[in-house]
This record gives sequence, structure tokens and C-alpha cells, in this order.
Amino acid sequence: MKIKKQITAGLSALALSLTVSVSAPVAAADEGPIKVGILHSLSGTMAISESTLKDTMLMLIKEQNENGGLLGRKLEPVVVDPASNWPLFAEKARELLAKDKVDVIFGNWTSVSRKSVLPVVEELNGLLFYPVQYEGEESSENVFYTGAAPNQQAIPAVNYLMNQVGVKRWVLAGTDYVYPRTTNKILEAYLKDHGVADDDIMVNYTPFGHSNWQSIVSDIKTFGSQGKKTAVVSTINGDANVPFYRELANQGIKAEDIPVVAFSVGEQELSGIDTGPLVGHLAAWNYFMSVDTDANYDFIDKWVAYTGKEDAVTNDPMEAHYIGFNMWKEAVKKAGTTDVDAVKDAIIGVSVPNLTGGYATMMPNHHITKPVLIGEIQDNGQFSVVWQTPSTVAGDAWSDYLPGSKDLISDWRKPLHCGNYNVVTKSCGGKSEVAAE
Amino acid sequence: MSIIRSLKQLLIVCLLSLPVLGHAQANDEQAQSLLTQLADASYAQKGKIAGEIARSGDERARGWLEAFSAGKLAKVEDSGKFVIVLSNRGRNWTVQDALTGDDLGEISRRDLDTIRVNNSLRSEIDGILSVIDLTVNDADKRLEAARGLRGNVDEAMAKKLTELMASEEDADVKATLDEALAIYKVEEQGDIGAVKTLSGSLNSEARAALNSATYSDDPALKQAAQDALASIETKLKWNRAAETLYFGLSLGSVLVLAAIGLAITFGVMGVINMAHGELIMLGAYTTWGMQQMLPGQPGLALILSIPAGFLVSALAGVAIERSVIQFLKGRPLETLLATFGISLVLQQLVRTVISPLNRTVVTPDWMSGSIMVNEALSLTLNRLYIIGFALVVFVGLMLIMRKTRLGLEVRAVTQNRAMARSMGIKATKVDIMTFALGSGVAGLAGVALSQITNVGPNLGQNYIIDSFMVVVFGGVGNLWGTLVAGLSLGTINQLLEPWAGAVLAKILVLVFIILFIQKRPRGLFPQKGRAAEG
Amino acid sequence: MSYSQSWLTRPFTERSTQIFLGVLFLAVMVVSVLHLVMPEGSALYVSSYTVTLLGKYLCYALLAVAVDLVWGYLGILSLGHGAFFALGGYAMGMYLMRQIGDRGVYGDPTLPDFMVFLNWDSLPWYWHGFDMAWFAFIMVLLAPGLLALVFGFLAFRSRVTGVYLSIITQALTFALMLAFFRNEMGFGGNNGLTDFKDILGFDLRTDAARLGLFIATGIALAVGYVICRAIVTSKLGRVSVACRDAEARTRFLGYRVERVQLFVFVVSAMLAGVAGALYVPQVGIINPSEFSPLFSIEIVVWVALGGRATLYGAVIGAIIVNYAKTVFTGIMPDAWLFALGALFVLVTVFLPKGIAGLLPGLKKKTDDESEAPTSGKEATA
Amino acid sequence: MSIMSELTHRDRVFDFLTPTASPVDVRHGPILYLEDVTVSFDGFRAINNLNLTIDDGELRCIIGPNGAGKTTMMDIITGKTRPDVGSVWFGSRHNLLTMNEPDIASLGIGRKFQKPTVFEALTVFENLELAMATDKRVLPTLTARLTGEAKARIDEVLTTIGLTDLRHREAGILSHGQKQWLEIGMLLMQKPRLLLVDEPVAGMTEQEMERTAELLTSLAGKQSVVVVEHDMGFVRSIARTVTVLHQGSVLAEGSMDDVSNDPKVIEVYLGEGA
Repeated sequence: MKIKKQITAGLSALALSLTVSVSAPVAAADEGPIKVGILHSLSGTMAISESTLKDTMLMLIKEQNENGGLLGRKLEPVVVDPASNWPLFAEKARELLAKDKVDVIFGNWTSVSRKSVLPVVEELNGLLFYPVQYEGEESSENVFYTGAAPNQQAIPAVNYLMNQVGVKRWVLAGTDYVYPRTTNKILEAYLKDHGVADDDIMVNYTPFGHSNWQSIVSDIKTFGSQGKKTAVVSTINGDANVPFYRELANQGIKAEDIPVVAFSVGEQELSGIDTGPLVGHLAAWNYFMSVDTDANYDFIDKWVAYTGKEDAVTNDPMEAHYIGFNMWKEAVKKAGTTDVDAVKDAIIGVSVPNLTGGYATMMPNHHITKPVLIGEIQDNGQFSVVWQTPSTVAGDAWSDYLPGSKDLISDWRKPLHCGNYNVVTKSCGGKSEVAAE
Repeated sequence: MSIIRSLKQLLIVCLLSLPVLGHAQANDEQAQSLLTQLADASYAQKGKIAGEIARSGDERARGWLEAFSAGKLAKVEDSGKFVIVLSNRGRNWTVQDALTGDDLGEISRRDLDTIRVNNSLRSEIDGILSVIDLTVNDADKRLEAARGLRGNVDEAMAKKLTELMASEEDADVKATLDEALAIYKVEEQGDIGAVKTLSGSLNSEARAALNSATYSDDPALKQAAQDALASIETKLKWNRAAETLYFGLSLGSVLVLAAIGLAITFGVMGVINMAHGELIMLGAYTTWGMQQMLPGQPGLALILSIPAGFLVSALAGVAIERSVIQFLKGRPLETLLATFGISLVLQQLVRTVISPLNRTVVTPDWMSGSIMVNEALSLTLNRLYIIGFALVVFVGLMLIMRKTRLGLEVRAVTQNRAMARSMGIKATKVDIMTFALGSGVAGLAGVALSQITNVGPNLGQNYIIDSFMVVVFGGVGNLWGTLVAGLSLGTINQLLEPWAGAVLAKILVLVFIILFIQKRPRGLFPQKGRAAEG
Repeated sequence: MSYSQSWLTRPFTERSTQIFLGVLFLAVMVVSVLHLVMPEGSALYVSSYTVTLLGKYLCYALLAVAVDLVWGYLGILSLGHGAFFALGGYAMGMYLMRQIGDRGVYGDPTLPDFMVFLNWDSLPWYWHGFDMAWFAFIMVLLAPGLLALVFGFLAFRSRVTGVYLSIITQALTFALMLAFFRNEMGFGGNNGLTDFKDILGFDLRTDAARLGLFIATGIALAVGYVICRAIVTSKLGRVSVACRDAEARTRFLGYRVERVQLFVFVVSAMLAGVAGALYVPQVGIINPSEFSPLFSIEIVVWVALGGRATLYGAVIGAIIVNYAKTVFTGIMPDAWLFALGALFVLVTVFLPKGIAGLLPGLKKKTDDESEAPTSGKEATA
Repeated sequence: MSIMSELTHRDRVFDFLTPTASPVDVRHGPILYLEDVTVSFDGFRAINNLNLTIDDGELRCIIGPNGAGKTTMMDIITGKTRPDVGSVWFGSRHNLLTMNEPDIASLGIGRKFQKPTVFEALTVFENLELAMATDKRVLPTLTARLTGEAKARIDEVLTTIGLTDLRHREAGILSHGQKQWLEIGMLLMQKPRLLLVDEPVAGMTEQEMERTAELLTSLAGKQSVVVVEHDMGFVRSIARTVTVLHQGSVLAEGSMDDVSNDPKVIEVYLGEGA
């Protein structure tokens, strides 16, 4: 535990000192366009969330080309559609790397799609930038996690509720898949560490697209009426949210009584909800469209211009792609080549501005530093930031609150070069062959 | 919670100074400075300043506070002018000068600093406003205010309330205030008499107070509190039972709505219409479209969507029937494949033409919220309406099938096509009409569903399987069967859910259906004669 | 057909089977050779990506054959064959998970990663034995087989037919999907089973292993095809057709229709299971979405497109649709669902006999070829 | 489970070679008893305590107006419909009410439907092959080979029903009459002890009718035959004993002449040109 903390502290210090300013000399010979693979579902159930990320990438690439491309070469997007079908994700990743020979892939949303792509990317030694908040417990040499790890979203949010709002009783409600499961596990452990009794925690899981929330919401209502301030920590996924919030509103649960803090509800989800009754419910992200910085306003203007929709919204995963793309860009400049191994080494420590007025730095564990923002839903489908971490938080690949992983750290620099180094046994577990390199 | 405490003090002052409110003359410098303080203050301080504003006796104060709590009080960055935001959608907001009330037109979001507000502030301000409301003549408003006070009373306020109660003539308000006081007394003073007042109250705050009392060291109080709680619990049990039943019925009625159209196309015509879900979806999107066309009056739009939704889906149905199904007479399993193809096309069509994202369908006020039977049991309005709607649709269909010429012809054709033909019934026309009817009803279901779930391209898929289960379980070709099946499956599901959990409940229901079909291969109410056979 | 032969050798006398096996063998050989011999980058080189892709198609083809066996010859439209496919897949997946051993991220020697990180302390009972290949491979047949046996026994005994049967098969696979989504089930929930390392000691990431799996799939398809062919050309096959066309009549002839149906249904389920088992190591993941009713319906459409009651039609259909899918989702993603949807409609409306119906030459010939001699014999008998 | 049991009887796989003479016990004369059989479909009594006995080797014609319950009676005998009350015995050993269609069929009761039902997708030859009396359990059927003698038997029947030239055409293309014949042929292949023949000559030409008549009469003696027919001419040409059904019970029984002079029968048949 202690050792680990020290190491991570050291790493982050070092990483931050590495911040790049100058770009490496442009590669002389033009070797044709640099291919950027985009692996987001354009059809099927995930199209709702993922198609906008595809457009974001196209926008960023277009812009980069207008500014003269990269290393004097144009960027060429290669778009494929894994159609929300998990095996197809693996197949398409293989297609991108083996057939189209792309230099980098930006893509995936769901955990399962990432898990399915992971072995392929590692086998063919590709680069994958993954833009969505996820459950952690993973660190791959070939994957860069630009979304939030649990310690960059869940835990700060709970802290806020505990300290600022004085919540004593917790409902952990989530869709039954790995992200909520893990997040809730971490939160449970964390809450108990902070003296919350077992019977002050209620955990509930529902299937994907669950639409009939009546009894669950009424349970929450009763659970919340025991005299202690209660909050719901929601890891409910996508489509299930609309009926959930509707039911909350109709059963008269106001944010003032039982606030709901959500980790999967962003501006885009809200754009499909009548937010009137939701005012005051919370969400924890690393970016909000309402953030009051010029960088953000410029980004929004570009986005509106690109989509041609005045009401187009931006959200956290889009920012993650924005950051990821710029980091990759910087790393390529720094390395002077798109060669995967070179970029992998170069990118660690790269810092680029985020949209919330700070900097994001790539950590040696392939996670990045992010500020954590807590926002309250407004009647216009936006969030107003009510609290944010004083400084950025470094993503933690392995949670300190899970018995399996509390002794694990990840550092992809030589000499350690290991995704899950056990600081107690001093050995690189699991993917030993990777460590052997 | 020191903030709350300090607020409470303020409340009293502001209550005492109420008469002043309104008569005072506008004082812009003071206002400007107050608002500036408000803007710059930390969350902790904002409450205090809000109190001062309320006390300032400026007749604009109320407007400011409301705007503030709605997050619509903003400061123009360069001029430092305070504005009230009228519309905060898009990148440019229309605003109005907070002091002069002049219209300032649109200002870019970049140049505006909204004064941040959070939940606790919001409730504080509501507190302030509600206390002000306590003295207005409108009894309902007073009742609202009194309700809001339960659990927020403190010593100083208690006095004030006792005075108010004396002058209060409305019984409900009086009772509520009494309850509010009792809660305070139990919590702060451990007053056994107050416990009596609370026993039997279903209000959660009251229960909370009693709960806390059971931890007191005074055995008498402890006992009294426990007894009170016990009596409440028994009351609650009944309420919960009633609630579960209501949940079951509402889920059931949703199932019935979703399935009843299929009961026509599949049950009566024997068309395994996999595109049924998408016909529902069309209905939902019609509702959305209507609301887009009539901005600002979602209620009217919803009403109009009922015929519109029916029409849209019915027309789509006709198109499907003419273009595909008529070629698949007597090949039901093929209709399954073809219509499945159609459903894919319709989904993708919506994705490309409208958007892959969900659409916002606003719930009109008269449909949101719930009617309170008592403090513990309240029936959510939207579902209540849907139950009613489902029944209306069902009765309507029954009448059509039983009483109208069309119904007669439909039954004739399905019983014996050739015979019906020879009796001069235009079978093709009947087919079209029947399919249109079934599809139209699906559209109606869509209109209803738009009020409880996502309006998105996947809407249909989420209901198609359930719909088939309901129809098959009820017995193909039998509307009554569909009704009974829908309601019973819904109720079973809701009864199972509390102990089995949502997922397991659904699984169990499915398994139950499978086994039931073994026992009665033709469903609850088997159809006589030529049943819709594979 | 030559009625007098033993049921197992009979298929080999048919022209259609000979052609089919020939083509299949040739295809597999060509692909393997091109993959091994040709230098990378040459126009003729077949990348391991393509090999695996083709392997996947062959799995789907076998699955389609299984569906055609029950739908085409028994008239049972199963909308739940995805379930048997997935069960076979999970059996294989569990074996592969156990093979990972302590190379998982948590380095736990017995527990798969997802169990470690959901704090399971020990392996659930139904995971035992899957560390042994032979056991796993038996389960690949047994798991789907038993499900089909129980389900079919209930359904056929109480004479659930037609649409009703289709709908409850759909309910079956839907229920299983929901069940496998639950993390408590111990099958990895939505994430399913993934990150496989090696099979029978071969590293799955090597091209050799890929090729091996591809060839294995080819063989499985050939064997499966022959078995189905043997059944449908046997007297039992004719009884199946009899059940399909006139169930009551068949009963009055003294055949136990429900048993015939059960037998064929179980065989078909097992074939689907094998297809699933070969599918998983090639795509590298198995997850509950394979249980989704939509997938099962899609399978039926492959068969419909290829042509019911021909078996080789099913193979053609499966390969064409999935190839189209690969192409479309690559070049014009948005158009894919339009294309697929249109395909469904056009085939069912205008091509009820499917593609196989377009090449009657093949079918007709086989019948004459196989009947000419026998009819001669009978005439002289 | 059934499959499992099949697997355990591998030794008996080939027992279809042994002729399946049904063990029906006819020492007491009659081969079929129906006693006080009643069946009603939601209220309407299709069969109303019907009593009927068929002697071994007898050829019995059953006539009656529409809705007299002729077909329902056959359904009951073959196990398709279960009566509400009454008993149905095959010989004096087998209670048909406890058996299902396949059992009854393999006991040796063959049935020809009113509407000719043959397997249209199969060839004439195959239709007969399936009908042949053999071991009809699943695995034996799977591994079945066609023996010379079986082929001979099929050819024999083919000639009897005059479809030898069409043996390899699909049954679907046959004319109505030919289908009738094929179905009769299938009955013959079954070697039943009791044939239930429902309207065998509907849609047949005069000659075909005569041949049918010959065939049925020739069968009688070896097997018992129950013919349900509307065509009085045909009935008269074959009938020894005739039973008249009316409203689900026996109205009259006797020789053709007796019944056709029976006033009750005339009344029932008034206008039906008996």
C-alpha cells in the first residue's frame, strides 16, 4: 500500500516534468497518408452513443489536415462499423490492423467491446485510445485509457455527497454488467472504510434497457425515508435512464430529498430526456459542456459548425477523444514517426490542454490526469458545476479498494514495463510474457 | 448543518419583517451590491445573502430569488450587469435586466456568468419562499408551505408556527403544522405527547422522528415511539400491497397496449408481424413530431398524437400489407422473416432520417406527478392514464370486432376465406383494413409508451418479444386472452420482482410461459375453428 | 435414392454431396496453401485475418445446416438455435478460460479473472472438469443436446407446433440470454469469456493455430453435412418429411412423430453446439448476445436465402449473408441494415426456394443419378 | 428419454424383418366393439351413446347424412378423439381408449381419410415404403435398408393400385383418384387387421369405382373393412351389412335392402336419392 503510493507519486512527478513543448523534426520522406482507425458502432444498440464519437474523430482529423496534417503527411480516417456486436469488434480491429494497416485506433465504448478487442490489439501490437469512463482493473501495453478510472469519477463524487451534502445512506443502483459491478464494489469498500454501516447501503442491479422502475424506485423511496440523508449512486446505463428518471419524478422524489448522482448520464443522454423534473440531480464527469472556458466554447462552436446542428451537444467521451487525439499527435511529433513502439514510449508524460482549462498528462500506467467535476442537471439539459477537485487526479489502473488489486501497480516504462506489478511479491503477474520483453 | 441554522434565524427575521416586503421603494445601488455579494459569495455564504435579499424589502427580491434558485440569475461579464435569463437553450441566451426589467435580447453564453446554486441552497430558498407563503391567503399554497416545513422546524421557528397555528383556520394546514411541530418536539425535546400526534402518520419525516426517538434512553418515550411505529408499519403493509398491485396493473396495461395490435395482425390474420415493434416506434415518434410542431403545449400535442399516431402507423401498416404480406398468404412463417426485414429497415430509416439519439418527449403537467391517496401510497399519474388508455383501446377494439360490419367481415374471412369471398366480401379489402387496424393500434401504444420510456430507434425491439409472449399466452386470435394475459403477466412479474429481482423475475415469467404452453398448447383461451396455425 | 444402401454410406453416392465435399475440400486446401506458401504482400496471399474470417463463415455454415435440418426437413422453425450455438460456445469458452491458468491479470491459478474481481472465493461446481479438454468437448455436445432433449421432450410430447413452437423457442433463448447476463451466474455476465491464451497447448495467437482451427472447422462442416445428409436420405429422413407435411397421417401409419422430431432436434442442437465451440476460439469471445433472439432469426434467414431443405443451400446462404455483412459494415456501414432488411423481404417474397432454387440443375441431376440404377433394379426385382 | 430407450435396444434393431402380426384376440368373434360411446364438442353431441360391433373379416358399410358422426367415430377408433364416456375395444384384449394413434396403428388398425392425405413431397414409392409394416421406432427407421422382399411387396401393391409407372413421381402431382388409390395402397402396406375407409370413391371414375369395389371385397375375409360412403350405388355394390348412423347413434342396421326400405331411414334420407 504505502510503497505503492510512493511509487505512483514519484511516477506522476516525473511524468509531469516530461511535459513537451517543442515538436520533433518532421519526417522527411512522405510515406503516404497516416491511417487513423475509427472503431465505433454506427448501427445497433450502441450507435446512440458511439456514432457521435465517430463524428468527433472525423472533425478532429479534418481540422488537423487543414492545419497541414502530421509529420507533413495527411491523416486518413478509416471508419468501420462493428454494429454493436462484440465478436465483430475483435474482427474489425483485426481488419483495421492487419488489412488496413492503420497506425492508431480510436474506439470502443462498452467494456465488453474493449475486452473483446484487447487481445487483438496486443497480438498485432496496435494502439488503441479508449475514451469512456470504465471500471479500471486493467492496464494494457497497447491501450491508452483517456476516460475516467473509478478513482477519477466515482470516489470523488461520493466524497462530495458525504462531505458537502452530508449523505449518510447510500443506494448503489446499476445495470448488471461489469462496470457498475466493479464501481459499486469499490464504493462499498470505500464507504465501509468511512464508517458507513452495511444496512445503510442498498445495492440493486437491473438488466440492460430496464424500463419498469416502479417497484425499485418505491423501494428507494422507503429506504430514503429512514431519517438519514440518502443519495442514489447510479451506474445505470444508457436507455434505462429515461424511464428511471421519469419514475423518480413521478413518484415525487426531488433532488433536494434524494439526489441521484450518475456516472453514465451526460449531455447526450439528457438530450433525450425531458429534464424539467430532473433539475438538481447530479452527475460526475471530467468535462461538462457548460464548463466556462474559451477552449470549451471554441470546441463547441467547431462542433456545431461541423454537425450543422445548432442544438448539437458535446460530452465527456468527446473530450476524452479530443485529449487522446492531441496526445497521440504530440507523441508522434515527439517520436518523429508513427511507429507503434516509438509512440508508446514517447507518449508517456505528454501533456496537452483539456477543455476545462487545465492540462491532461499521460501517466506511465496509460491513464491520464483529469479534473473531477460534479454538476447539477439544469432545466436546459446542461449541467452546472457545483464542485470540482482542486487539482487534477491521476487515473488509477488498479483500485486500492479491491482485495484482488490493491497491491498492483502498472508502469509501462523500462525497467518495470509491467501492467500489473505486485508491489508485495515484487513480481509482474499475469501477462508474464509481456513483461519478459 | 450550520448553514441551515443560520438560515433559520434569518427566516424568523424575514417573517417578522414581512409587512415591509412590497411597500419598500426600489433601491438599485443596494440591490446591485447585494446581488454582487450573492454572485461572489461561497455556497456557504450565498444562503445568508439570499436571506438579506429577501429581507431587503425590494419588491423585485422574490423574482431574483426564484431566478437564482432556478439557476437563471446571471451576471454579464464585462458590464457586471445582473440579468435574469429567460431562455437558456443553445449558445445565445435571451436575458432581461434584473434591476430595470428591460429586455436585453440575446447574449452569448461566453459573456454570462450564471450565479451558481446547488441543492441545499435551492431548498433553503424554497424554505424562505414557503415561509413567506405561510401568510398568504391561498390555503393550498399554505398547505404546500406547511408540508415543506415538516422536518425543518427549529426552536425559534416553533414559536412562530404556534402563533400561526392559532390564527390558521384551514383544518389541513393546521393539522400539517401541528405535525411539523410534533416532529420538532419529538426530535428535539423527546415530548411523548407529540408522539401521540405522530402515531398513525404515514409521513416519512414523522417516521424518521419516531425512529430517532426509539434510540432515546427514556424508556417511556422509547416504548411510545415503538408502539407508534408498529401501528404505522401495519398501515404501511397494506399500502405496499396496494402499491404492488397497482404496479402490476400498470405494467400489465403497458403489455396489453403493446400486444393488442399484434393480437389483431398476428392473432386474427395469422401474420407473424415482427415489424410490430417498429409500428409502435412510429407512434412514439409521431408524438415527438407533434410536440415539435406545437412547441410549448405538450398536452395538446399529446392529445393530437392519438389520432395522428394511429394514422401514421396504420398507413405504414397498409404499405407493409400491400408491398409484402399480400404475397405471403398462407405462409405465416415466411411473413415472420419478411416483416423482420421490414423492422430492420424501419429502424435504420429512423436512425438515418431522424437521429440515432433518443428524442425528448415532454410529459404534460397534467400527466406528471402522482395523486396522493395517502402519505405512503401515491399513484403515478402517467401510469394511471396509461391504464385507462389501455382499457379504452381494448373496449374500442372489442366494439369494432363485435359490433361493426368490418369486425363481422374480418371474422368471416378468417373463419373461411373462400366462403366469405363467395358471399361477396372483398377479402383483400378486409385484409388491408384488418392490418391497418392492428398497425394503427400499435401506433396508439407508441403514443402511450412515449410517456414512460425512451423514444429511440430501439423502442420497438424492447417490446416485440413481450408482445408475442402475451398474445401466445393469451391464446392467438382472442382479444380477451390478450387482456387477461397482459394483466396477469404484468402482475406476476411485479409480485416476483421484490424477492427475485428484476432480471430473475423476467426469466421466471418466460419459463412459466414456456411450461404453460406445454400444458395448453393453444394458450389461455384457445380459438375455436381455424386457429392461426403455423 | 439408393434405398438398399446402409444409411451412413448412402450420402456418398449422391452427386450433390460429392460436389459439396469436393468444393469444400478444394476451398480449404487452396486457402491453406495460399496462406502457407505465398509470400506476404503478394496478391494471392491469404492473411491469417482472412483465414479466421473464413473459419467464422464455416462455423455459421454448420450452424445453418443444423437449422435447415429441423426447419427444412422437419418443418420446425426454431427461433432459438442461437441458444444451442452459444451453449456449445460457452462450453468451449470455459475450457479456454481454464487453460489461461495463472496467466490472468490477477495470476490466480484456478479462478478466471472476472471471478477474482467479483470476489468469488472458489470455482462454482459447474466449472469443474472444464480444465480437461475431453470433458469440455463432451460438454460441447452434451450441454446443447440435453437442453434440446428436455425442451423438445416437453414441447413435442404436448404437440406444440408451428408458430407456437417458434415463439417458445424464442422465449427459451431470450430467457437464457437474460440469465447469462446475470453476473451471479458465473459466466462473466455481459463481458462473457475472453482473452483466451491457448487451445490444446497451441498458442491461439499463432497463425498455425488459426489455420488449424480453420481446417478443423472445414472438417466439422463436412462431417456435419454428411451426417445430416445421411439422416435426410435415410428412411427416417423421409419420415421427417412425412411429419412435416402430414403429421396426423404419419401417426396413423404408426410412427411416433414426437420421437422422430425429438431425435432430429437433438442432433441438430448438437451440431449447432459444435459450430459454437469452433466459433469461440476463432472470434476470441463468447458473450450472452449470442443468445439474442435477433441472431437466431438471422440464422433462419441465411437458410431461407440459401434455400430450405437442401442443406447445401443453407451453407451458401450463411456464407453469402455473412460475407455481405463483412463488406457492407466496412464500406458503407449505414447501408448495412437496409441491405439486410431488403434481403429478408426480397428472398421471402420473390425467392421462396432460395438460391438453391435457382440452380435446379444440380438438384434434379442428383435425384436422377441416384434413382436411375435403383429404379432399374426394382423393375427387374 | 425415448431416445435413450431406443439406444438400449440395439439388439432389436433388425426385428422389422419379423412380420408384425398384431396380437389381437378375436376368439370371441368381434374384432371391434363400441359400447355406449358418447362424445360432445362444446355442447353438441357428435356421437350419442353409439353401440357398434364389427366381426373379424367382416365388410361393413356405414352410411348416414352429413353430421351423423361417421368421421368422428373413426377419430375415436383411431385414437384421435377421446370419447366422454363409453368403451372401445379392439378384439377382447386391447382397450383402444388407453392408446395413442401410433400404438393403435401398429396394432393393425389402418385408416384412410375422407380427404386423401398422402405425402406429396415424397414419391409414390416412398409413400408406400413408409406405410410398410415394419419396426417404426426411431433408430431402426434411421438404419433401415430396403430388402428385396420389401421391394417386392411394394411392387406388388404398386401393381394392385396401378401406379407402377408413376412410382418415382412425387405424390403431389397425382390426380385426386390416384391419390385415393395411393392411400388405399398405403393401407395395404400396413397389413392391418381392420381397415377404416372414409369415402374411398369420392372423385373416382366409374371404372376406378369398380376396381375399388373389387379390391375392398377381396380384402374382406382376410381383414375386416369398415367403409363410410355417401355414394349409395357404390355401397349397394359391395355391402353385405349396412349400418345407418343418424345424429351420432345407430338408426338402423341390416342388409342394404332392409335399411333402404326402413321408413326411419327413408325419412332421414328424404331427398338424398337413396
